[in-house]
This record gives sequence, structure tokens and C-alpha cells, in this order.
Amino acid sequence: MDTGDTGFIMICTALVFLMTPGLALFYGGMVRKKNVLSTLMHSWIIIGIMSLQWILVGFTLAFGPDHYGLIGGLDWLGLKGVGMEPNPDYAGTIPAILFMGFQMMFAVITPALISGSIAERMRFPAFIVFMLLWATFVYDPLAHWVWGVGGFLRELGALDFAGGNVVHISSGYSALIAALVLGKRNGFGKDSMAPHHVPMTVLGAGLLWFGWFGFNAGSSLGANGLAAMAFVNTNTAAAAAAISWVVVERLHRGKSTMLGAASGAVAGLVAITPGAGFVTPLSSIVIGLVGGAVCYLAISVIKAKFGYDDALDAFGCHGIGGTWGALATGIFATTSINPAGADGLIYGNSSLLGIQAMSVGITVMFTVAATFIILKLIALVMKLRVSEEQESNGLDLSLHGERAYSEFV
Amino acid sequence: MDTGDTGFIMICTALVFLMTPGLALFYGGMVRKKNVLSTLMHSWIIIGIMSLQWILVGFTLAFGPDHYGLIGGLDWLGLKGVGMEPNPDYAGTIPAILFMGFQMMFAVITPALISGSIAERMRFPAFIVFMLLWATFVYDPLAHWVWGVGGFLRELGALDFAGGNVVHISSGYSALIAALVLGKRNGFGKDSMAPHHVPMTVLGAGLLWFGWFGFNAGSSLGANGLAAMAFVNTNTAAAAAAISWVVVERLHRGKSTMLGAASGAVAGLVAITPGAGFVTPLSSIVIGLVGGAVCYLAISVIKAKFGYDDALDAFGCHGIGGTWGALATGIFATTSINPAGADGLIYGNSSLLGIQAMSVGITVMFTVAATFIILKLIALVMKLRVSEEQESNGLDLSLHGERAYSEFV
Amino acid sequence: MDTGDTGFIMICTALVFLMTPGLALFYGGMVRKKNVLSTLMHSWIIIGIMSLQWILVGFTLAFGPDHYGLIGGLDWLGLKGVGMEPNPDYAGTIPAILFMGFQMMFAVITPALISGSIAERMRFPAFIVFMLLWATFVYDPLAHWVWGVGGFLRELGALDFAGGNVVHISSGYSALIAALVLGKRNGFGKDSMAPHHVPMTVLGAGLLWFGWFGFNAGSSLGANGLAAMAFVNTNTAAAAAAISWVVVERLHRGKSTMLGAASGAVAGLVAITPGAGFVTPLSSIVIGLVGGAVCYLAISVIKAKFGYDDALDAFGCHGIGGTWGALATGIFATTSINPAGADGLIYGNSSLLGIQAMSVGITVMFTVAATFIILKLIALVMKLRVSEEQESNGLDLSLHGERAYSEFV
Amino acid sequence: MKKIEAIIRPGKLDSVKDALSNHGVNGLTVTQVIGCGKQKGNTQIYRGVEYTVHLIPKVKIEVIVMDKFVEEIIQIITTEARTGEIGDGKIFVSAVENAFTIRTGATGEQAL
Amino acid sequence: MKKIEAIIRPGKLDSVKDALSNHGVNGLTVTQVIGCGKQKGNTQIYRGVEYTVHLIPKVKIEVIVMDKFVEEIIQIITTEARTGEIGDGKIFVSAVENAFTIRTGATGEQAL
Amino acid sequence: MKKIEAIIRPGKLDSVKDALSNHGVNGLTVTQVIGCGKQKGNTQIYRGVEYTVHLIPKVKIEVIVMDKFVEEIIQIITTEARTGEIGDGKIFVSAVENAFTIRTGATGEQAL
Ligand SMILES: Nc1ncnc2c1ncn2[C@@H]1O[C@H](COP(=O)(O)OP(=O)(O)O)[C@@H](O)[C@H]1O
Ligand SMILES: Nc1ncnc2c1ncn2[C@@H]1O[C@H](COP(=O)(O)OP(=O)(O)O)[C@@H](O)[C@H]1O
Ligand SMILES: Nc1ncnc2c1ncn2[C@@H]1O[C@H](COP(=O)(O)OP(=O)(O)O)[C@@H](O)[C@H]1O
Repeated sequence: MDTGDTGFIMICTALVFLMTPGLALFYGGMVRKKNVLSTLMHSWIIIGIMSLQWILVGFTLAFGPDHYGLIGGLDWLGLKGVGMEPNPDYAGTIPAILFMGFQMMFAVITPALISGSIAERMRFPAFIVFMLLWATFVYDPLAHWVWGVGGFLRELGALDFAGGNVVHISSGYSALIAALVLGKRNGFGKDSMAPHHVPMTVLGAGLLWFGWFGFNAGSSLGANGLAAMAFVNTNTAAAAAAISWVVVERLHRGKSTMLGAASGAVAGLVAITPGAGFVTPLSSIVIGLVGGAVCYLAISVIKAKFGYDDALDAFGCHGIGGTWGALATGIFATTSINPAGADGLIYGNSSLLGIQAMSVGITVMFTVAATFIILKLIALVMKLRVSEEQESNGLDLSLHGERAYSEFV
Repeated sequence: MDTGDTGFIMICTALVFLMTPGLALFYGGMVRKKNVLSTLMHSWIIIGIMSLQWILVGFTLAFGPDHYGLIGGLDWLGLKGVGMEPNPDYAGTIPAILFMGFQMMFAVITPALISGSIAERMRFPAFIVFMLLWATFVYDPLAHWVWGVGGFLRELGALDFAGGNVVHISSGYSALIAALVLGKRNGFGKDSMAPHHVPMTVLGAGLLWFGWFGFNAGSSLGANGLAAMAFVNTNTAAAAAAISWVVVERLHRGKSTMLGAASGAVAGLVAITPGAGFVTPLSSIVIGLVGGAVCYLAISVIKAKFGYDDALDAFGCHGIGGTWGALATGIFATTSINPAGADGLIYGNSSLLGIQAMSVGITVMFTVAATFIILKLIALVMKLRVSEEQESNGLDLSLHGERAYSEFV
Repeated sequence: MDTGDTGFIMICTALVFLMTPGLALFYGGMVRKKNVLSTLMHSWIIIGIMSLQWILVGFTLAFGPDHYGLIGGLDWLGLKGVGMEPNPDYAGTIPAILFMGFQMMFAVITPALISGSIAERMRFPAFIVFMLLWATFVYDPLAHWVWGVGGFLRELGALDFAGGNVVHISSGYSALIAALVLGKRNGFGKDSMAPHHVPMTVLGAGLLWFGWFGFNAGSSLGANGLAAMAFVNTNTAAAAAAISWVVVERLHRGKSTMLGAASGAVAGLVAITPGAGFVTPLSSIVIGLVGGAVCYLAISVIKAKFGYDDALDAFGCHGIGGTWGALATGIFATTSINPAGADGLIYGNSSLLGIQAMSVGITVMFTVAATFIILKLIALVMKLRVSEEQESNGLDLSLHGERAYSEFV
Repeated sequence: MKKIEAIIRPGKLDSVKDALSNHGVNGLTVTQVIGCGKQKGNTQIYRGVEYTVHLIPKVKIEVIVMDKFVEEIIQIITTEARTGEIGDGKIFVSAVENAFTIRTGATGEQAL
Repeated sequence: MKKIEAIIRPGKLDSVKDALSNHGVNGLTVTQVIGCGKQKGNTQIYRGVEYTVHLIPKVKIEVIVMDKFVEEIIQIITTEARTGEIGDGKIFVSAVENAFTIRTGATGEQAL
Repeated sequence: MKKIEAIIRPGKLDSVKDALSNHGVNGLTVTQVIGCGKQKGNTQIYRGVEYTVHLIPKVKIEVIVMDKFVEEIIQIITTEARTGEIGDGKIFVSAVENAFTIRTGATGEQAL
């Protein structure tokens, strides 16, 4: 065990934790005043539920001893045997319980990301059931495939440094399906659904960016040069994507917006996630620039064309940004940064891009199908969507019996 | 000295620092619009005052060479002799000045916790005098008893990993006394005193949770397995308590609220504080589940029955949650997690629970009596409470000459 | 390489990053409702632009191989050769890429500080051009002079632990010039320009204080006793200055304000920046007390007398506080804290104060002249200031096409 | 000249506004209000304590028009703002003696 | 029909509302306003600069009632809203020509 | 007694208020409103989607005065609130039947 690595990963774990309360604010600022608490609640209840799910079953399903490359065994149920000694299979210099904790924060934020697409209209009990099933039957297996020793995508040679597939692609495409299954918000495309509190969203974006350093740099599982490289790449791509988003929106709409800069930064953070520990800073600039532009176009043009109501653009940011990031890793990865990785297209190796594309394809197909089935099964048992009256009164009042702001002195 | 431990504790110190500005927001969102700045000011002025008090006299009173198990000597007045070398009595691998700094943040947040109970009605000069006296005559001795080498509660064998007694029980019961001495807010039980800005409270809760990792994990004073275990326990109990609070409120009132999830999380963080480094993650689930439910009941049922006006539930969260946590440590502690600790009730040792109860009893008696005396003494010299007119106009305007929000464009 | 140092500095880098989103909120709360997004945007667009500028040219200009003590060579353009191995010239125990990243965050926040003085009236394209030129022709050379191996102010023996000159004096005086060149806001001195959201400013101040631990303690570039000392000094001076500000404002205006406590804390953080690693905690108290009072007077008395419109007091806090801090270092520095430093006036060495004063003088003259020239050059090519109508409608709507808050349900 | 004050559900503001402007009524002023009437208030819960809030968010639309348009406008508002549930709101009509356009100085019906 | 507009202290809203509803007056509409009159404004301080703010927060209650209730209602409001200090506020009465209930289409006094 | 309602640009509130009080008009009540008229709304952009917002922030000033002051006050408001650009706003005058000062019980013109 190494105190430097242990201390560093412990703080990284705290940073990744902070991302979910940050996401709550990022999302909360974008909804209408009457739904802000219900939106915050999505993230917060997930912190509660997933923290327990992970300890009880999630961790062992994802990282427990492999079965057929598909799933971890139940050997570590309730953290049995996961203690203060390192587990060299995953991280030889930090306590096994810390590795578990670090991974927990990923298992927490991923379902929370989905909640952006179904904001302002989903029933709370259905939301909870959906999230629990999704975590158990989508996230845990997928984490095993990509990161678990013996996981089949890992064996394939797909590169995913900090969770492009497991976190962003999976949540992004699931969010799209959930938005489609739930249908549009009443008044979508007619009433103004402008964000009720942009500074809250900007604050959330700041906390996300801050926490993302823990997410990406911490994914090296030690305080070393690779972590530092991932750190710098993370910042670089976020910065580049913020710039590219506001430039593209200036060309498209004539103005650069603060919401755009914040959204672009998040798009860039998503895009660099899979490649953060495999590419150079200069490549990160390109990954960010493309990431910001692609997500902007997905959200402002493609979404408008197809007309689905991905309320807070969970698909537009995470699905699209994550896909680009996974492919970009296939293009820009270099063994000069990470010998444990592989060379990408621009370093003369075209096979990696294919592997990356295949792993994206598998992830998308699996999550899309599984999410659809889960939602349809739940719909057999309970209503997914609030009543029209509840929706018009706002979910804060109708579901939670609260109002966010009391207006009078 | 160890760079890993030193770096880790330095960041933990920063995290614990952040808890007080976080608490300011947690509390600030819950008061009425006209009192939000005065509420933020409580926490902020305490950061200022206590940082200086601690350096000048607090640290040496608490950790200076022991006198009769009751108080530290004045040898380290103004940090004389507290330098960059470790002090092996307390932490052999980090600079003594860092240990001092880490402890300082605890000395800062503890009085700030009290301010929740007297919100919206205390005069500012009386508040400052109260806090200074309280820190010097309550906190500093208590910290010595529990944590100081030679302190009598420490010698007794009471377990308090990160400050259940010193921080939460002491502040919680003092808060109750302060609320009783000051009396109810005008209009209490009649006018609506709904929180003016729930998202601000949720943000504050997020920052508290984040900072609490430093509080609890940092209390191991090194970047090691025990710190990691405390870290995971902290998160687990907070998550469990958030869940249990919203479940109980759903059973009781028919709805789960965002304010409830945030309050529950804080209750869980309080409850796990004394035991974080002595119990297993599975025990933490139980500690959290019970903690959330108990605090909910204290706040919504017992407070209503007795009718005292603990405005922001400083007693309900910290007094009750801290008491439960101290007792829970007597139940769930295990030497398999921490050989320096002891086994609790469920591991067949019933004496620990008795010791814990005794240490709670002593703490409660001491703080209750001392707080009462301090407040009564101050009342001889100055008014404790604002005038009716100041209260109705709001403390922001009448005490500080500011308004939090300017409403017009 | 040392994992403890590396992990610590990586987290410090994240902390310093967080200061700029924190600054955005600190500033954003102080403007009028109609300009809050444009104010947040100033900081955010700078994060984007400067992160890229630094990687591409800034770092090598500042830290690249010295030319005549004046500027770094272009050898490290685009981070060529800046890799995972340490560069012992600057930090022998952490990866060179991490040193680059840590410094990057300083290069980001410095121009963002300037934006406070020109808030609510500058055109966005002119702002971007100004900032790019300023970073390249003012910040990068200045950083080289003070911190670069071979830099002439460094050779002179001037002490600047964490950036009094490079960060605060440079941005503060530049801010004053920019405010003078742009002119006053319409209605200045007549209409109310009260902060629209003081809690947002308080939140920002909290994040700044938190991040400043990374700024100052991280400037020791290792997790060691000096870092811990700088950490404690930072907190101490901030606390003392918060207190002194509210005491002075109480004497002057009869009331202590929350905005004052937050402003005072920032003033204290500025004041301790150059000396954090050279003075004792007791000296930090004095530095903070004087710092808070001096900045208060500069802002409330001197600004009123001269009538310039430094909208959010970038000069009053950073220019004045930084100057005091640099001189205070000449007074209070002691080799007992930092053998690599020097003794100050109160330790019997009067020459250091002279050197400090000289280095302040050079910095002021250089930044004042350069900022003036840059702005005048830009004014030849494009308008610096928005139209009267844009200003009265608010920059959020007129420049960015957004509103921060949608008022209706 | 009459002033028509309509207190309606906030969610109906957009449709009412659009309908009015389709009928050539462009000038109007909107205020955020809270009100009570037959509609029951709602219950809010904070830390286990229930508050009944009787005053419910509404918006008030004010239109000053020539007498001859009053009926039509009431018709439009009624149609657009109605859901049939309690709480749809009220319309009040009162006399206005004079109007001025600040910009042009126009008075009386010219000012509308 | 008359409209009674009462501009009162924000802190008195609850008592006035309750008193009115105890006397059977259930319909009313409330607006957040700021106002000035004899009551002096307050001084605010931001970074050492003093601002005098003349406009003080108040709330405006509007009740439209049948003529015969006017006196009683004014009585109730006056009693509940009075503290005796400057700034208690004003009540204004004016004529309303017609009223409509959007939901039912009822008009005139039926609509109240 | 008349009620003068002026809907003006928010930025003009201070000058109008000051001018009125220089002419001895101290009592007035201000409401934050949004409105539309000849002035075109503005376009807002959120994540690439354009919204046209027709309702523009304004403030409404209400002054209740004796009949004889009406003209002068309209004059003052018009002068101070005018920029000459579309959107300067409107002034409406209507009759008020009675006024009461809550604190003193004064009625009619005494109450103003
Ligand atoms: N007499 C009244 N005076 C002023 N406002 C009223 C009056 N009656 C109702 N209102 C306003 O109209 C709104 C709707 O009235 P309510 O009685 O709840 O529904 P409905 O109009 O469908 O019967 C109330 O919230 C209130 O703002
Ligand atoms: N002439 C008036 N026209 C409109 N509103 C008025 C008028 N006079 C007073 N008000 C309103 O009544 C409030 C209270 O009036 P004020 O003169 O301060 O106290 P009091 O009514 O006790 O004499 C003011 O803040 C303002 O909103
Ligand atoms: N007929 C009307 N009824 C009520 N309010 C009106 C009416 N016409 C205009 N207003 C108010 O006056 C404001 C300014 O009117 P507008 O037509 O835009 O400018 P101008 O008065 O310069 O012609 C509007 O935003 C609206 O609030």
C-alpha cells in the first residue's frame, strides 16, 4: 500500500461523489421553477439508493470473480472480504475497500445522468424502481464487461479509461429510450421551457468539472504521471469544447450564451472520459473542439428534427459526447502516453477504431434493449408518468409537497 | 513524516473547512428571505473568530500538556512550539502545525452548528460573545477530555472517532438550551416559516456531505485503510439515513421531500461520526437507517409536542443524531475494523455501551449547564434578543443593513 | 517522483481550478440581475481560452528556457517535451505536466480577476481580445520574471510565494486602468447598483477560500511542513481580515455586513498570498487585520473620492491587498519558517522591504502601461463598450440572448 | 374605456396572450399574484410539519380597451383560460377615464 | 360591486387573510409591491457605500365584493393590519362594473 | 380622488419617483409587471433553441391623488419616463371612491 496513492484516490472519491450533487444543480437550474425540487430529488435519491445497492450487490456483480466474461459472482455480497488490504487484481497500492468506494461513486452518478431526459414528468415510485433495476441489470453487468477482470469487452481490447461506455454511452442511450417511452412534456414545443435559474446550472457545471478531475485522473488508481496526464487532458478537452460550443452557437444563432459555455464544457468532459489516459493534450484539444460542436448540433438541430423530448439533453450530451469520445480514443490513443493502451488511427493502427466502434455498438444495443424492456415491465405494474394535473401544478408540489422558493418576504 | 499522509490530511482540512460555508447555505436556505444574510453571517463570523481563538488559546487549552485530565496547559499559547515537525503524541507522520489546522476546522464548525437553533432572533453582539465564551469554556475543555492526551473521557475508554461528543452532542444540546433561553420566534406555530430557498439548503447539504469525508476519514490522521473504511462508512450511513428519513416521512405524511432527503443525509452523517472508524459498512447501514428515523421523529413529533423553537433543528439533528451515534458505537464497534477500538454489544461486550452512555451523559450535563450559565451571564450585560420590530423587519436589514436579493430588474 | 507530493499537487490544482467558477459566483452575485450571466461568462470564457492559450504558448513563454531574464523561449510550444517525468528546475518530485497544470490554473484565474472592474458594460468580443493579449503580453512575461528560472525579479531576491505580484498586483492595477479606459456605468452614483444576490457572492467567497488552500499551500509544490504552514497562514489571514473588515465598517457605518465579511476574507487571502510560505501564523494575523482594513478604506473612501467605477472592486481588493501583501512580506518574512526565503524588517533586515517595494513598483508600472496600450490598440479596431441601449437592457439579454431567472412559475 | 382584469391560472397565460393578439389586442400588462377563492389551497410539508397554503399562484392580466371590445375580449379570455375545474379564475371590468401614451403624448382612445 | 385595495405590511397578510375568511370573504388576490408614503425608507450598506432605499416592501390585497359588504371589510382589514406605527398602509375603494367566473360563465354579483 | 397607473420602463423608476417626490407626491405603490404593446419582444436562446419572449419587464406605479393634481402628475411622469423610443409605456386614470389610512382611520382625501 502507498499512502500517496491511497490519499489521492480517497480525495478523488470525494470529488466524484460531489459530481452528483453538482449534477442535481446542473439539471435543477434548467427545469421550470415548479419542478426544481423534483429534479434535485432525482439525483439525491439515487445517491441514497445506489450507495446501498452497490455495497450490497452491485460491487460484487461488477467486480466479483468473473463468470463467462458476463458477470461477477456473488462472492463479495455485502462487501464480504472486501477490506483494508489491497486487491492487486484491481489496484495494488490502495485498500480494496477504497477501490470499492471509488467505483461506487461511478455507480451513483451514472443513473443520475439518465434522469435529465425524463425530468418534469416521471412518477417518483416508478423512477425509483426503474433506477434500481437499471443499476442492477444494466450498469453492473456493463461495468463487469468493460472493467471486471475477465469481462469480455475488456478482453476484446476496447479502451475506456474512465467510463465512456459504462457511464456516458449507457446512460445517454438509456435516457433517449426513457424519453421516448415517457413521451413529451405537455406543452413541449409550445410553452416556454426556458431554464428557471441559469446560475444554478452554471454552479452545477463548475462542480461537475471540479469533480471530473477525480473521475478521470483518479481512474489511473494512483498518484502518478498518468493521472497527471489524464488531469490535464480533462481540463483541456473541457475548455476546448466550451469554446467550440459557443463559437458554433454564435455562427448558428448569432450569440454566445453562458448556458452554452457550461453545456459545452460538460460535453467536452464527456468526450475526453474514455481517452483521458491514452491521448496527448494536443489531441485533447481536437477531441474537445469536435465534442462541443457535435453535441451542440445533436441538441439544437437533430433533436429539433426528430422532436423527442430529451428534457435536459442527457442523450445529447452523454450519448453523443460519449460515442464521439469512444471513437476518438480509437483515433488518438497513443502508447507513448500509456503503454498499457494501444495506438490509434493517427498513429497508424486502424484496428483500435474498429474495436472501439464495436464496443460502442454492443453497449448501445444492450442498454437500449434492456432499458426498453425494464420500462415496459414497470409500466405493467405501475404508471410511469404523472397525471396532467400534477404536471401542470408542478412535481414539487404534487409529488413532494414542497415549493423551492417562498416568494413573499 | 509521510508525504502521503501529510497531503491527505491537508486536503481533509480544506474539506472540513468547506463544511462551515456549506453549513451557512444549509441553514441559510431554511430561514425566511429577510433573515438569510444574518444566518449566513452566523457561520461566517464564527469562521473568523474561531480561527483566531484557536490559534491564540483554543489549541493549547484543548491539546496542550494535560492538567488533571481536565484541560490543556497554556504552553502552546499563540502556537508557541507548534511547528513543521510532527508531534508523535497526536500524529507522528504529519506536521504538528497541520494537526493543529485540522483540529481548528472542528473548532470552527462546532459553534456554527449551534447557530441553527437561535436563527432569526438573536442580537449579533450577544451572538459573538456567546460563541467566544462557549468555544473557550465548553468546546476547548471537552475536546481535551475526549481527545487530549490525558483527557479523562479518553482515559475512560469512550470511543469517539471523529467527534460525536465533542462536536455533535455538545453543539446539539447547547443549541436546545439556547433556543429555550431565547424563546420562540414571533409568530412561531402561526405564521408560515417555510424555507425561503430549498435548493440553497440542498447545495449546503451536498457541500456538508463532501466535507464530511475529510471530517471522518481525516480523523484517522493518515491515508490508510482505516481512513478508507471510515470514508465508506460515512457515505453508507448518510445514504441509509437519507432513505430512511424519506421513507418515514412518506409513511407519516404521505410524501417524500427533497428537504427530507437532505436532512436525513445530514442526520446520517452525524450518526456515523463517532463510530466511523470502528464499525463495518453493514453496521453503518443500520446506524444510518435508525439515525434518519430517530432524527425525523425528534423533529416532527417530539419538537411539536414540547413546542420549543429549535429553528433549524440543530438539536434535532446533532443532539439526537449524535447521541444515537455514540450509543451505536457502543453497539456496533468491532476490533476487526479497528484494533485500537473495542468490541461493542453485538460482539459480546456490553461494557462499551455503558461507557459510551456515561460519556454522553457527562457531555450533556456539562454542556447544558455551561451553556445555560454562559447565556444567563451574558444576559446580565446585554440583551440577547432583537426587538420585535427588528425581528419583523428581518435581521438582514435591521442588524446588517443589507438585503439578500434585490428584486427589481 | 513522490506519490504523496504528486497526489497533493494534483488535488491542489483542482482546488485552484475551482476558484474561477467560484469567482464567477462571487462576482455574479454583486451585479444587477440583468447582467449576472454576462458576469459569469467573463470567468467561464476565460477558463476556456486561457486553458488553451497556456498549453499552446503561455507555459513556454513563462517557464521555458530563459532569454535575458525577460521571457521564456518557445522550446515547449504546445507542451513539446513536457511529460510525465519531473522537471527538477521547478519541481523535482512531481510530473512536469502536473507542474504545468498547476501553473495553468493561476494563468486562468488572473485575467478573470480583472473582469470585476469592467463588469456590466464591456462588449464581449473586445473582452476576449483584451484577455488574450493581456495574458500573452502581460501575464506570461511577468510570471517569467518572478517565477521562471533566470527571471529577473526572481534573481533580484523578491519574495512572492504564491503570486502576489504575478496574480494580484498585476490583475488589480490592470483592472483599475480598464475601468478608467471604459468609463463609468450609466447611472453610476445615481441609480442603485446594489448586489442582486448576496448569497451567491457568499457562496463564491466560500469556494474561493476553499480553493485558496490549493493556491497557497500547493505553491510549496509538495506535501510538506512548509505547505502546512502556508495552509494555516492562509486561513489565519483570511479570518483576521474578515473580522477587521466588519469591525472597521461597524465603526464607519454602524453595521457589520455579510458582504463585508466575505469581502474581507477575500482581501485577507489576497494579502497573505505573497507571504504565505515565509511568515508565522501570528504575523498572518497582523497581515490579515491590516489587509482587511486597508482594502475596506480603499473601496469605501478612496474610490468614492476619486470616483472611478471599479464595479466589483477588483482594484480595491487585489491591487491594494496585493500591494500590502508584498510589502508585508518584506516586513514579516522569516527564515525560521522558510530558509529559502529571507528575513524581513521586524527580524532586523530592512533590505528585503526595499526589494519588495521595487518589485511592486516594476510590476505596477509594467502592467499599467501594458494594459493601457493594449486597450487603446483594441479600441482602434473595435468598440470596447456596449451601446447605451444594450447597457440599459442588460448584457445578458443584449449580448448573450439569455435571462438568468425566469420569474414566472 | 374599460379596464379588464383577468385572474387566471399561470399555465394559461401563453394561450390567452396568443389568442388576444390573434384578435388584434396587443397591449396588455401581466402581474404575478397569489389568490384564493373556491379553490382549496395545498399542503406543504417541511421536516414533518404540514403547512396549508391557501394562496395559490395566479397571474393577473390587465387590458385597457375601448368599450366596444370588452365583450369580445371577455369571450376570448373565458374560452382560453377555462379548464372547467375550480380555480379557473375571474374577470373584472371597470371604467377607465383616460389614457396617455408616454412616448407620443397621445391621450384618450388614441393612446391605446 | 366594489374593489377594495388594501396596501398593508407583509407581516400582516396572514392575519388579514384569516380574519377575512372568518367573516366569509373567501375570494381575494394578493400582489407583492413596494411603496412609499410617510414611512421613511431604510439605509443599506454595500462595501461601505450607503444607499437609501425609499420603497419599502408591502403587499396589496384586492377584494371585489358586493357594495353592502364594503364597510365591514374595511373594518376588518383596518383592525387586523393596524400596528399604530407609520407604514400601516392604505385602503382604496373603487367601482367595478362587472365580474365573470371563467369556469361557470356566471356574471355580475353571481360571479363573486 | 383619482388613481393614476403608469406602466413604465424599469430603468426609469428612480427618476420618476424622485421627480414625484420633489413635487410633493410622496405616496405611491410600485409593482413589477411584464407587458406587451407596440414594443417587440426579445429573442432568447437556450441550447440552440430560440424563444421569442413577447412580454417585457416593466414597472407599474400607482398613485392615488386628489383630482386637482392629476394633470400635474401625468406631466411629471411623462417627462421623466420618456425616451422617445417605443416601449416608454402608458398612463391610465380612473376614479377612486374613497381612501382610508389604516393607522389613523382617516378617510377620503384626508387619507392621502
Ligand atoms: N372576490 C374576489 N376578489 C378578488 N379576487 C378574487 C375574488 N374571487 C376570486 N378571486 C381570484 O380568482 C382566483 C380563482 O378563484 P376561485 O374561486 O378559486 O376559482 P373559480 O373562479 O373557478 O371559482 C382566486 O385565486 C383569486 O385570485
Ligand atoms: N397616495 C398613495 N397612492 C398609492 N399608494 C399609497 C399612497 N399613499 C400611501 N400608499 C401606500 O401605502 C403604504 C403606506 O403608507 P405610509 O404613508 O408609509 O404609512 P401610513 O399609511 O401609516 O401613513 C405606502 O408604502 C404605499 O405603498
Ligand atoms: N392596452 C393596454 N392595456 C394594458 N397595458 C398596456 C396597454 N398597452 C400598453 N400597455 C403596457 O404599456 C407597455 C408599453 O407599451 P408599448 O406599446 O410597448 O410602448 P408605447 O407605450 O411606447 O407605445 C406595455 O409593455 C404594456 O405593459
